[in-house]
Amino acid sequence: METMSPLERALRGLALTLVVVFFMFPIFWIFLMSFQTNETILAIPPSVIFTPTLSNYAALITGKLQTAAGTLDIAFMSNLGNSIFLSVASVAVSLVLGVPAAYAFARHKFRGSEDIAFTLLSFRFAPPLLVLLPLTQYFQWLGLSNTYFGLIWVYQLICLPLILWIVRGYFEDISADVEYAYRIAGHSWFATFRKIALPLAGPGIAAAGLLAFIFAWNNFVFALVLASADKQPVTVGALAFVTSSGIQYGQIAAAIVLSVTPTLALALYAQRYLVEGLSLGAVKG
Amino acid sequence: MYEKEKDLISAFLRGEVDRRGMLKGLGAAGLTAGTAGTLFNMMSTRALAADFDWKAHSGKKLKLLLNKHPYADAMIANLQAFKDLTGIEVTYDVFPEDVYFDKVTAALSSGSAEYDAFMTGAYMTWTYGPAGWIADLNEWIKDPTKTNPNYNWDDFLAGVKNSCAWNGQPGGALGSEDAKQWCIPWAFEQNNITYNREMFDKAGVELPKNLDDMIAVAAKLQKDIGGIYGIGVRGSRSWATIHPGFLSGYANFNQKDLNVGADGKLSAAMNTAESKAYHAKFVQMIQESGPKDWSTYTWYQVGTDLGAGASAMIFDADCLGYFMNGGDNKMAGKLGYAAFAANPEATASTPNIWIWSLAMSNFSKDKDATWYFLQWASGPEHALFGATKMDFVDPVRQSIWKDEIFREKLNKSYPGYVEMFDASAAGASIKFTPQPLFFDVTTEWAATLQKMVAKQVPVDEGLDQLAESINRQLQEAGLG
Amino acid sequence: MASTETLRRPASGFRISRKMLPYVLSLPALLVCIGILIPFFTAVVYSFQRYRLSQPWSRQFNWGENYLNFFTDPAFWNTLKVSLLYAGITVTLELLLGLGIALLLQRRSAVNNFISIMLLLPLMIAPALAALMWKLMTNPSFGILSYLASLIGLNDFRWASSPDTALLTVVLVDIWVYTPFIMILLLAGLRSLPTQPFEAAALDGVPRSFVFFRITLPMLTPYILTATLFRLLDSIQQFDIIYAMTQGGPGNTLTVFQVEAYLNFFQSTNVGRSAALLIILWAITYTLSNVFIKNWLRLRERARGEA
Amino acid sequence: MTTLQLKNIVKRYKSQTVLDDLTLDVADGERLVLFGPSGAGKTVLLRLVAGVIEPDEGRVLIGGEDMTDVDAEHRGVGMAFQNFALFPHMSAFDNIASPLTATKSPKEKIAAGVQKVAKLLKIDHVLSHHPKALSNGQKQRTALARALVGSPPLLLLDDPLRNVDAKLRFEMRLELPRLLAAEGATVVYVTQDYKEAMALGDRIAVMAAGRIRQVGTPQEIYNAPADIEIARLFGDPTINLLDVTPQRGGEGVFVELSNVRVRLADYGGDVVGRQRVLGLRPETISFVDAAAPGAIPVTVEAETPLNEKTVTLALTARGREILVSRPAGTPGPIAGPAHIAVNGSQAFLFDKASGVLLPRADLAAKRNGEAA
Repeated sequence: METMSPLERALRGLALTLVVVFFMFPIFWIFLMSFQTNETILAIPPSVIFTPTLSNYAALITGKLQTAAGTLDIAFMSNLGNSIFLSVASVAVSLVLGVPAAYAFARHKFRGSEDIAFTLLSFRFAPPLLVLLPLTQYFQWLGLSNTYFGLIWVYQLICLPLILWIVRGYFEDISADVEYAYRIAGHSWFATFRKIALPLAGPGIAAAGLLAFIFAWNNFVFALVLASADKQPVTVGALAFVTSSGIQYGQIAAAIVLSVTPTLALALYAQRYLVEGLSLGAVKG
Repeated sequence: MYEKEKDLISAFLRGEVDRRGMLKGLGAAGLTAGTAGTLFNMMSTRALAADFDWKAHSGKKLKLLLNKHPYADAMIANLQAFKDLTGIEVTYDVFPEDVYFDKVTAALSSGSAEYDAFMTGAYMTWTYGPAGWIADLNEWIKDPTKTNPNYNWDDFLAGVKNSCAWNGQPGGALGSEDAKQWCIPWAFEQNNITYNREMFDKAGVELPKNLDDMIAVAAKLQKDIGGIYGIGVRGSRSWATIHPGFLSGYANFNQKDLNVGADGKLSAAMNTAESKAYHAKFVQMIQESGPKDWSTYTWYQVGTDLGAGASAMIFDADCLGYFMNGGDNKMAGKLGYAAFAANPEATASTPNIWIWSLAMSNFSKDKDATWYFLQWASGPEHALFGATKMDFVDPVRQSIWKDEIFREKLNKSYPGYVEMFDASAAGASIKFTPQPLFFDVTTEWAATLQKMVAKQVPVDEGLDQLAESINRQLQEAGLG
Repeated sequence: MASTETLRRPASGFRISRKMLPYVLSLPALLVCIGILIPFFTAVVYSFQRYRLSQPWSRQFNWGENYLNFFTDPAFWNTLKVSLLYAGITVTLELLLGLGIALLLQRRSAVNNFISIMLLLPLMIAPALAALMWKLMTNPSFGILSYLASLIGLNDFRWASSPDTALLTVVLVDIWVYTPFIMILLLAGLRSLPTQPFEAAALDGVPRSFVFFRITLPMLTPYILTATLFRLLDSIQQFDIIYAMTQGGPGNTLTVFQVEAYLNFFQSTNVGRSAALLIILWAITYTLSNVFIKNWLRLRERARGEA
Repeated sequence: MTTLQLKNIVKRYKSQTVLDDLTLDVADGERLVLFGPSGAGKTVLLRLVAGVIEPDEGRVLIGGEDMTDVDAEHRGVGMAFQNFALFPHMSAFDNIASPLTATKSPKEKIAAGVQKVAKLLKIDHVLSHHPKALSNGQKQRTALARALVGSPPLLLLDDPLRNVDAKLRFEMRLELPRLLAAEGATVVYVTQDYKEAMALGDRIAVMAAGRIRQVGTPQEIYNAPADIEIARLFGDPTINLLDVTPQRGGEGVFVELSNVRVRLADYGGDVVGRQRVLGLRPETISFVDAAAPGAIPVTVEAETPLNEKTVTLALTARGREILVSRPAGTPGPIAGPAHIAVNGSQAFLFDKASGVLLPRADLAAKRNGEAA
């Protein structure tokens, strides 16, 4: 590998370039599109030379959409707020519930622990609609329909198994002796959990939390079925730009750009944890 | 302030002055249109309040489920008038049409009491009604203590009104004696032609007179104009593909979706020789002159393309064409409208209609209050407000269509629209057989059309398969 | 015996017994999930009923009829075929592509690390929105990809709207969204491999193809397996991309399980059939995930043993 | 200082019995070494005493109190782990201080306690470092300091010298007894190294396969290993074990090695005639002239000079390997033919079938004498 012929080096460079182009071009193009009006977007042939406009972003941020049939109110910013709230709250709840459980599964081989752990993980792989469709009725009875509480509960279906399994792997990697040493030094199990297990599994918890956040943010079908207009996140809200009086392509593009910005920013900021979470997450749990 | 003006409006509302006279008077008084509107609403509110206890449910709260649509926008714009009139607090959820009906199904199937009233199409009530999700509105319409005297139920176009009434029997005639009024029509769309006048002039073609003609005209337009396609029709895998132009032309050949047997049993009727011939032509038209990605086309794409000048004409809802002739559409002001009879032997156009309606949830906690909203929203005052001030096109009340200002507004900017309406209104009705498997039948029908257009299956074979499959499903459901 | 001796216990009152502790810790998570299990069983009940929302009077248990009907229902077999085909194609292509990219990026360098982070971006974009992006790009009239296709002579390329290319188009979107997942996993795997065997092979002048197939691939197997099964389970349940792009069309080209079940429920309001379809999908994924977990546990044991 | 009693302890993992009906008493202030090969169950036993794992059966008594159901943090023991088990995210100071913070002692008192023990262990200059910045020896001392700092009445040391290099181990082996004596705690010390066991233990408990096989002072075990396995574990170089069949002659019981009779003075006639195993410690064998009485001809194969002694590998005429050890610096053959002599009065006889040491008269007398 160290000794590469010039030809091979060139071929590798070419292959990498193609890969980068394939994966980056759509993002680049949508980014450009978000600064265009419908008119320049619809121009044939497509061109990268245009006068950029911020009108799409302005429309999204002010919530006023100009269409052929007058001004429409759009709730994009509140959708964005919903996405942030739902994702953050779901991950927080998942961490509070999942980390202690992961700890129990990692440290205590109790009766049926493997079965329970497997059942929990299998939720990760169950078809979401299977649960969602009857759930609408139960939520109705319980008064949970159209509540953040209900949505956050259902989001546990995505976040909890993920956190449980990744964090469990990290806990298992902590030497039991280290925890024993702390117990023997005279500290309760809870102090040990708080002062030893949690800090040592910290990177894993961060990685799992980040991953869960991304999955919650990207979710479409739960919100599609369960969320009403004022609770719905951007993934569903983006459909609102398809209005009866025309499709606002520029605003769709701007909405996509705005809606991926938080996850992108978070992911880039914490990319170390992200890579760790993605790679180890799969192998560990 | 404005006392003279208020008198004028009151006189209009009492019927002493006609509308034109009133507006002239107001204009002479130097009022802007906006102020006039506000005044007008204020006075209508007063007039309504005079004869009926609109405040009976004051302080109550209602919630609506609305589709993102100009009609909903018009209603929302006028909602304050309702609140002022009744003292009822109204909130609403608005969803884009892509997910709107799924949301309705989700809310109603779970027995949600969250929404009191919602927008719907007449087809949907064929599911909602038998499922017990919506209330029969006759109970309120026919009760003079609950309905204000100005409501004027007879003012509704009979065909449209009846299309919203069904007795719940699969295959039962719409608007029969024992029919239940599942919803109240709000506005309805006739499916006819909207065309680009510039392009037609440029290519030197006339309006198509029948389906064969349409195929030829579309092809010529596509060829002569260049960079565009000839005709826009919907094509997504959904009931929405069947019900506009496609079914309107189909009905013009006296073809039906289902046969109703003497025993009340249903069976597929789309594999007749005439039907096959019609399908073959329609498919040919799409293949030759339709949009390239026709199979993804919904209302939006059909409209956007026409507005952007990417297509020369559409065979779709009239109001879709209407919307494309305004706003910042590239082709605004260049569109024309015409009725279309696909069958050369037919005397007139027989459009299938889509009716945006209002229905009352059976799970509503206060149906009387909900009815207050429904009768206001479908009442003559709001209809006039919508038709003249907003884009509440295609009203369902005869009085509006007779309104000179409304007709004039249309004639000025929407050439042929009124003629188109007049030419086909008589034959306009729902051409589907009401039955609970409506969506199964139409979705599969659309899927079959897609296969035919993609040449995955020959037309006659595809229709035989479709009929067979539909018969099987009808039997499975105990209907066939 | 113990009773005669003074036990040293903490003075403070509440104390969770050692045996109960793990249950107490995992109980909240369990309860939350069990709350979700109840609707699952409801769905099982539905699947054994003749249950159409539009015909509430005809609701009754028909036991296996919904399932039996599948045998003679071409639509079902199409759903099964399309789902498996979709999962098979996406996973195979993503695996090959992901492995290729991982090999290109294997050497640690600033450029490679930067590229690998960049390539993760599609993963951050919700599949539903990614589908929307691609829909814009493949629009026949103004889409950039349609334009590019026309430049290379594909004048009439219809992407998702033609049954011939619809599968290809959604697969392309799936690849765009999910290849980074496989790439990063295999990259982590490659970089964690011990260097000795490769150095030894290089010294001995062993051909690189031999090294790849006989050393690299076998050592990478745990990672490949994990990635494959993870993706397979997600892919066979694909909903977002297909629903957002074509809603299952054109024709029945893309009526995969979840899309078909969704349409069955919300449009046909045929709850019984919808539930039965989902139960079958669940059975498939459950079997696959069982295989996965077993392998995963085995691999993990082995990995621990080596460490 | 306290006592420790283990009564009929059983511990199973799945189907495997790790501790099998184990009973052991440790006296007040005693230093007991648990010695045995890996997998014997020493570490499990230690953790069981510490309270971080529970026995399936049996009781653990500390200072006479039943502690079986008491959590680790309330048992008041100190423990050092073989792998040190330092808290990687805490400084050496915080590591050592952890038993003191649990008792909510005032800060100054904690600092003083840590300083004192750190000084004793000569790690007071690295207290601010995190474990990953410490050398192995410093880690080991930190772990030890953590175990000692609270002056626990019972100290559990799990092979603390295992993971440090030979030089350090040698130093510590000298230093530890002093330290532990200073502490005055009752100590249970686990090791696999017999020299450590010999150097540190007041008594040694030899464990194998989940059982205690022999308990006794270091001398007792070295001089009278209960069976072949213990004999083999104790001693470096390993004891020579030769299959023999003792015979009775005019002067008493003897065995033949390369046709040379070796008299076993302290064995009686009851050992004769069966297959036995002769155990000869390498230091009881010496090189002699060919003419010396009882000289056995051998061929010297190799010689390994160690620090304090020289070990020679020789082959008998029949090809049996024999290790001979002599103090370093004393002369001996390097290669080729030579002769050895065996001190028959220090030889052991084990039963071939059961491996049990056959009673030797002198040892029995000694034990009787002790008992009296």
